[in-house]
Amino acid sequence: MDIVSYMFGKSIFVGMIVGILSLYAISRQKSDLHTLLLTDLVECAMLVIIAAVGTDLAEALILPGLVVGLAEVLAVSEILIYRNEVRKNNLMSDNKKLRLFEEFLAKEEPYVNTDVNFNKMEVIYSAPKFIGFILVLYGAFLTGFTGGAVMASGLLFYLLSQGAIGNGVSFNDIKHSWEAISGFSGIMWAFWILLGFAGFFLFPEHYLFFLVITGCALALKVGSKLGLIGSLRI
Amino acid sequence: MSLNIDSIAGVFYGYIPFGDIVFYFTEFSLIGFIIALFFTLVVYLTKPEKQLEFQIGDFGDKLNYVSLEELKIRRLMAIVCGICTAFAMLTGDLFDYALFLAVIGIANMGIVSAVKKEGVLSAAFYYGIIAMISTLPLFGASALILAKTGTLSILELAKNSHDLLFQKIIYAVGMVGETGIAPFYAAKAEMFRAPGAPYILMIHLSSLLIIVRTVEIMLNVH
Amino acid sequence: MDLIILTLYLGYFLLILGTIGVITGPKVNDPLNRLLNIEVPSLGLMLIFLAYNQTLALMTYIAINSIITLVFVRTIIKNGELEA
Amino acid sequence: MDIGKIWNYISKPEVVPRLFAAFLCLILAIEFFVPTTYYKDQLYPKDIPQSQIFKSSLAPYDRGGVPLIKPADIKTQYPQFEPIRGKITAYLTPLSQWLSEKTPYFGTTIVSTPGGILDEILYYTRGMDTILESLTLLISFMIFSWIYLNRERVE
Amino acid sequence: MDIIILNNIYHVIDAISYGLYAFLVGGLLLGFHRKIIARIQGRPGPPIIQYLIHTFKYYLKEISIPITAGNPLYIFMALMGIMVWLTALYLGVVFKTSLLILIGLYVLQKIVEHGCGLSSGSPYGKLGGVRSVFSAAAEVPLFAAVGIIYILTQSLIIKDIISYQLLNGPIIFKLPFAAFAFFILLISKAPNSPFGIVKDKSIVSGYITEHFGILESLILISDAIAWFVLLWLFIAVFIGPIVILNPLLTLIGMVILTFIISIICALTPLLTPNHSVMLQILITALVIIDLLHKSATI
Repeated sequence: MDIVSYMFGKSIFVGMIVGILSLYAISRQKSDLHTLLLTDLVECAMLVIIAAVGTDLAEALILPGLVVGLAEVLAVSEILIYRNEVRKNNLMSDNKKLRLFEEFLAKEEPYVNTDVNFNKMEVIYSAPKFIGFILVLYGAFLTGFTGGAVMASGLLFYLLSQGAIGNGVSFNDIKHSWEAISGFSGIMWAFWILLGFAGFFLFPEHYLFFLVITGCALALKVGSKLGLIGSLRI
Repeated sequence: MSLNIDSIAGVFYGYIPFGDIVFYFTEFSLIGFIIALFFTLVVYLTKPEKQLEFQIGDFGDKLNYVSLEELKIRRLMAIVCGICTAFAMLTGDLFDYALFLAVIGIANMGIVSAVKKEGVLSAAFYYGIIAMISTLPLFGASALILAKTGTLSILELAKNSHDLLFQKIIYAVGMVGETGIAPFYAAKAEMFRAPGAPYILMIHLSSLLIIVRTVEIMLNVH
Repeated sequence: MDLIILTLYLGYFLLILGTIGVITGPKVNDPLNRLLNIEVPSLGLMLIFLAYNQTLALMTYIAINSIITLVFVRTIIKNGELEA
Repeated sequence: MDIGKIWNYISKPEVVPRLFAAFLCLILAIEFFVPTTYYKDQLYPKDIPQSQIFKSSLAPYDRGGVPLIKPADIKTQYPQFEPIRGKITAYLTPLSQWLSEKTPYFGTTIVSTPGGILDEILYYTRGMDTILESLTLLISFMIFSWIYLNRERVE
Repeated sequence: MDIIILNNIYHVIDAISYGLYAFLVGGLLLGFHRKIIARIQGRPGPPIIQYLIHTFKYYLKEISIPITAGNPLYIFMALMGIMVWLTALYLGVVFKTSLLILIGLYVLQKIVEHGCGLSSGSPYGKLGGVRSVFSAAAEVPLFAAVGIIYILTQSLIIKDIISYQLLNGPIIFKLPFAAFAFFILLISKAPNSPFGIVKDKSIVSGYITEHFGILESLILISDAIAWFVLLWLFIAVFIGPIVILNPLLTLIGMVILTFIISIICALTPLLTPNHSVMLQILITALVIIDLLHKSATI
């Protein structure tokens, strides 16, 4: 018997169980942050159900599913942070009205461990360049969305470790480079649609040309965009 | 191609093939397409209104307005949302339609996320959570339909009967979450309190058109 | 054939156990612990991808998972700062 | 039990995700008992898992065909709309061709440089999906970066 | 050549006169509605032609645009109301196309309400607009009803539904739940109805607070046409060819329906927004259960 159809029922079964459990957990969860974390599990359930189909088409459907999950996490988490900041500011401004002499009240400073000495971690100086370089190169070789994601993780790793040892980019510098790079990413997106996707249908005889453009543009687009996350100040 | 579609969405006019994904035109989808595009144009041309707001526990009204930076990103999101809604009317593929819904969901979030108000941001966050949850039923149901019938194309699925009632229910639940219809309307309705009418209007238009279109798909696929 | 089925079952096992762990594991009230627990079901998911021979999806998932984890860590830290 | 109170309760935004999750949970729990069947004649079929290992250097993505000469035979939904069907699947870049002659271990890498079955599906036969997929990422990134860069903005 | 042009002119005249007819009938029915409510509440009430007089008066009044309004959306919305309902009149009543298109157009009415309310920048208009978003729940039973009708008749084209009823008798006896859901929709569209949270008097005039002069007149015209189209649709889909093929009988049917709706409107209180939505959701649940039952038995 064919293994995919043999295991299909069981995979769907597992996907449903994971979905039901995680959804139940969400329905019992009151903290916003925990809800956000649990939705990651829901994505897992979705991916299992798609993977259970087991054809090449299923694999081609997994990739959009993955990306949609990533994209939504990216946007929603940032909205959550922003919301909490606005809420805190509102509370503070309200407090100023209510509490007189607030500035004279003793306040406990949150304890921050400043003794960590990054200088001792040799690996953070030598490894990131190499690993980042390898990952970016490998991503460029892979092309397409997979390549972009690999490239991005290389860039991310490099930029994060640079930030950790104090060579990171300052916020003012980020603002300009950020806009430049995200603009580049958007241009690459347009490139892949206009020169890649449309080209396949308009000029089928030159398909190789469009294929290479599509793969490279998509990899550059995803890689540059997600790699930027590494330059964030946490 | 199929006669079944004729009796649901009106006269079948033709199709544009993009490989396996076929965009088809019927009376219904053409009207939806034109309305969505026309609205996008109106939204692009309209200046946001200046909104007067009641103050609780205080006298006088507060004037809300949309600053230029905010206007730019929100207008962009509204236009993306409108164009995606227009093409979602035409697409003839279940998975493609689910992806369109995902894009519309994120664009809806984007339209309000630039507003610096706690209530609106909160509603956007909860709507985002619902949108993330509803990727499970949407994509999951289309995968189940693919496994059961071996195709994702609506035109193929409309040709003969497949007994897809339960898969269709899951798909419809995904649409319910993504468009925020009642009884799950609260998060989305709170987003409408943000200033900037033309952009907010786009959220509403897209979700209403999507609901009608989903009904059409659910009737076609059987 | 046996190896594939074994891999699949291991994937199922990790996925379900990991899910239960994320939901009701020890000390999951700390978001960071919960985030670390999520790695277990995602490992199960990777094994399932491997068993179905969907290696490209597997590779993409690994790369994306690292990015998602980073985004989550950032969110958790930022939230912790704001609540402190 | 006051039904009006319940109605008021479920119209709070913070309750809605939980309510929706519970609802979906219920639907899935019903669905759990519905038998699902697997249609054998799928589109884009795949070989039996692990069957190509060490038989082809493109494993597990060897779908036949000779680069630039003979297109691979893949089963698509609408072959009549796809004039170059199978050509992308069969294509290998010179670099990956060289790599495929050297080693049997890099099948995935070789296939995912432009060409291969997934690139054919993602770029050509179902290209619209990829447009939307990358659009989703683009939009969410725009939201993210706008909020990040304009955080200190005062009204 | 001349004959074609002449024919075209005749067609245009036909179309315009039919639109005018729909407006007059709808306006008179709405006036009748108001009169009955007044009589039940023990007031003499305005004359039946009051609605038409109102429309005419506003048509001649001066227009001014609030400084807070977002143009051109503010003006466009009033035109859109007329556009939507004239389209519905011609596509539905004259050409008898798909029911789904008509429902799509009905859904656009929500956009008009919402757009009018929000584009003016007035707090009252905004409240009306937001409430209109809430009450989008009223459409949900409609979709379930459409599903049930499709399962019964295997077609959504109004022409086919009418010919189905010619053979098998009125649908209202076969699908009481669907008819009930549609009837609730009619009630929620009527002025002073229990579901009329959009035009609640506590928020002045709801979404049309800031639209006056010719803009309000346009909205009133579109409301009158809407009333005509909705009543016609209910009669055509559920009661069938016996009434719909004779214009006089159609008119009588519309008067009777308006009478029933007015009595319901006069005797019921206005619900709060949440409760109105949830009541409609309960009705939806009823209709959806009916739909599932019907589709499972087929």
